[in-house]
Amino acid sequence: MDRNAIDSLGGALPRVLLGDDHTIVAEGVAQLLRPDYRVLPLVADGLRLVEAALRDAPDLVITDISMPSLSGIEAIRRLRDAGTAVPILILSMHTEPAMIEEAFRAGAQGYVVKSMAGDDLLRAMRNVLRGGTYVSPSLWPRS
Amino acid sequence: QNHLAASQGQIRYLATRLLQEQETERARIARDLHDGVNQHLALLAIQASRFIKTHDHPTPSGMPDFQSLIATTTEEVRRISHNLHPAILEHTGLVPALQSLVDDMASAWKGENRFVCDAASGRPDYATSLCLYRVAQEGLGNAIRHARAQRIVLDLTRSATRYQLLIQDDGQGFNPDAIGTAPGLGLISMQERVRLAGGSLTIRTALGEGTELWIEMPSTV
Amino acid sequence: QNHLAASQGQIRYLATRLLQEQETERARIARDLHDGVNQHLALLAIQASRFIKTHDHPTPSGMPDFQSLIATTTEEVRRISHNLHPAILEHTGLVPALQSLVDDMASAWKGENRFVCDAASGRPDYATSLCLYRVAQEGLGNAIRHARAQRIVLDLTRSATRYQLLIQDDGQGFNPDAIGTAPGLGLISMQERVRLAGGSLTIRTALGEGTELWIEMPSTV
Ligand SMILES: Nc1ncnc2c1ncn2[C@@H]1O[C@H](COP(=O)(O)OP(=O)(O)OP(=O)(O)O)[C@@H](O)[C@H]1O
Ligand SMILES: Nc1ncnc2c1ncn2[C@@H]1O[C@H](COP(=O)(O)OP(=O)(O)OP(=O)(O)O)[C@@H](O)[C@H]1O
Ligand SMILES: [K+]
Ligand SMILES: [Mg+2]
Ligand SMILES: [Mg+2]
Ligand SMILES: [Mg+2]
Repeated sequence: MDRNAIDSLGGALPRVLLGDDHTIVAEGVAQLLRPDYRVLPLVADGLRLVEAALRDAPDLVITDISMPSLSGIEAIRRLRDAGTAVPILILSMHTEPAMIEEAFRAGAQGYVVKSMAGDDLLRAMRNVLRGGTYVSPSLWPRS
Repeated sequence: QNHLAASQGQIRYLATRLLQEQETERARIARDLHDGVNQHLALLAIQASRFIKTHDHPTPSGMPDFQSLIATTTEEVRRISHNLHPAILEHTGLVPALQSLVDDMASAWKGENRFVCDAASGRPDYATSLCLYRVAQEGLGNAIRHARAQRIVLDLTRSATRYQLLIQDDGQGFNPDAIGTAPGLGLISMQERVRLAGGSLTIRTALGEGTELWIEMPSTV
Repeated sequence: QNHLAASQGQIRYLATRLLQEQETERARIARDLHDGVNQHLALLAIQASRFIKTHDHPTPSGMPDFQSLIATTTEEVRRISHNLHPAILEHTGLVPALQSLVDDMASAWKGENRFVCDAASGRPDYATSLCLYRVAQEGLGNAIRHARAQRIVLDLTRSATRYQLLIQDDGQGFNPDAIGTAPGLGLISMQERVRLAGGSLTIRTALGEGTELWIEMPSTV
């Protein structure tokens, strides 16, 4: 498909900002999303993520936790302090309940495990874009 | 010609350096696993689901297995890396990390447990946090394995100048004079670790009287 | 109430236990990676190639990437696990393991090197092998990093009752009295390691005179 054609449809596609210091992973995620979303230029650290989110006003932010300069969780805090209401999804390798709680406390709307980054991520994105919240089912407390 | 014979000072130096090096090595391996191996696995998972998505047939045969195998492998790597180095400490700070230690313990232990920390306990620097986390790990482990306790308490408080961690059980206690004569490594390395981080460790125990470990660390902020 | 204050004996005990524990921990992680993670990855690779074979199209889009990613990941895991614990020692014994150390060194170093071992040097037990391997690792590393040598020699011989390892360089040497005052950990932990395994370490060096390390280990078989 013609790249420019996709971009010119941009107004119709939700604009997504992706932050991850592992660029090949981020690139893989971007490819997964591209048919349905307009993926903004990738950022690889927390400070850039904050800058880009404030500057480009995306419809959705997806961020890794472990990143240089500023963790994803810290970046969320700064965005919320700056008054940004954009929905934010964590896409991380970490699965500890305390980490998930911390992410939501900081102001995230969703939490997806990186190793489930396929359908799970797409479902999470639809949910939070509609104003909902999402946590990967494999992270639900067993009780 | 020199037969090396280390002085006591050198041996102490060796011990403290080994403790530091152990943590450095653990953190390095955990990082290699997290940033290397598990990111490759994540990419594999993403490609697998992209392949399924773009493919004519909704689920080509062989693919479902594939994804759960990737998840299992990732889980295995994560377990190894987390045991080596609790990344949770860096991202959430000491209090949630201790809470998750206590939660893990609760699932492996039948007795009652309690984790208390005053709301203002704040967020000690990373070295202090790691030290208190390792001490809590060993102290809780000892209480579970040796004390035959009914109840274990972990209590973190903060004053103007220091953090104080109490690990307390109501179990059988032990003779403190025996520390360092037993084959165990836990208590003496706990003590060196605390000393190295500029704190102090006090132990209060006697046969039949339960055990209390008091750890005080300077609060740098 | 007891302020723990470790005696010198306890500190020495801590140091030697930490050295042992370091190896135990490394071996455990390496085993978890090798037997757990890499076996899963092998299974993934098998499934991937089976899937490609049984599929209509010879290489469905996205799949070739897939297989090379699995290979990269496996290689990464193997590298981590090998650095932790030289499996080659267990499988081939000390002599080929030392040979491969020297080969690794040769590729990172410009000078001349020589590895000699008498044909009858046999196969020491695992603990002895690991000790000699670690000592050789540190000794060669020091010679490369500190000696400014032209030539480094590693020589393993065996008599009826013992193994003897010589690590020799023709570099600038150093003042042996300074050992343990420098921030380095290599020589003192080498020495404790050898002592722990029942052997002895002798160092012969002086400024401008090169360095020789002699390690003698009892031969148990
Ligand atoms: N909370 C406790 N209640 C009762 N006994 C204890 C307690 N903590 C320690 N001990 C006693 O002190 C000994 C030394 O403890 P230490 O942690 O040093 O070694 P260990 O737990 O036996 O071995 P390691 O920690 O090296 O796995 C224990 O073996 C046990 O007898
Ligand atoms: N073969 C050598 N030639 C010249 N100097 C040496 C040699 N081996 C050791 N030294 C000197 O002895 C010091 C102590 O060595 P040691 O291995 O204990 O520590 P290090 O190599 O400096 O640090 P580490 O081993 O902890 O990475 C070195 O810093 C170096 O000055
Ligand atoms: K992460
Ligand atoms: Mg990252
Ligand atoms: Mg113990
Ligand atoms: Mg050295």
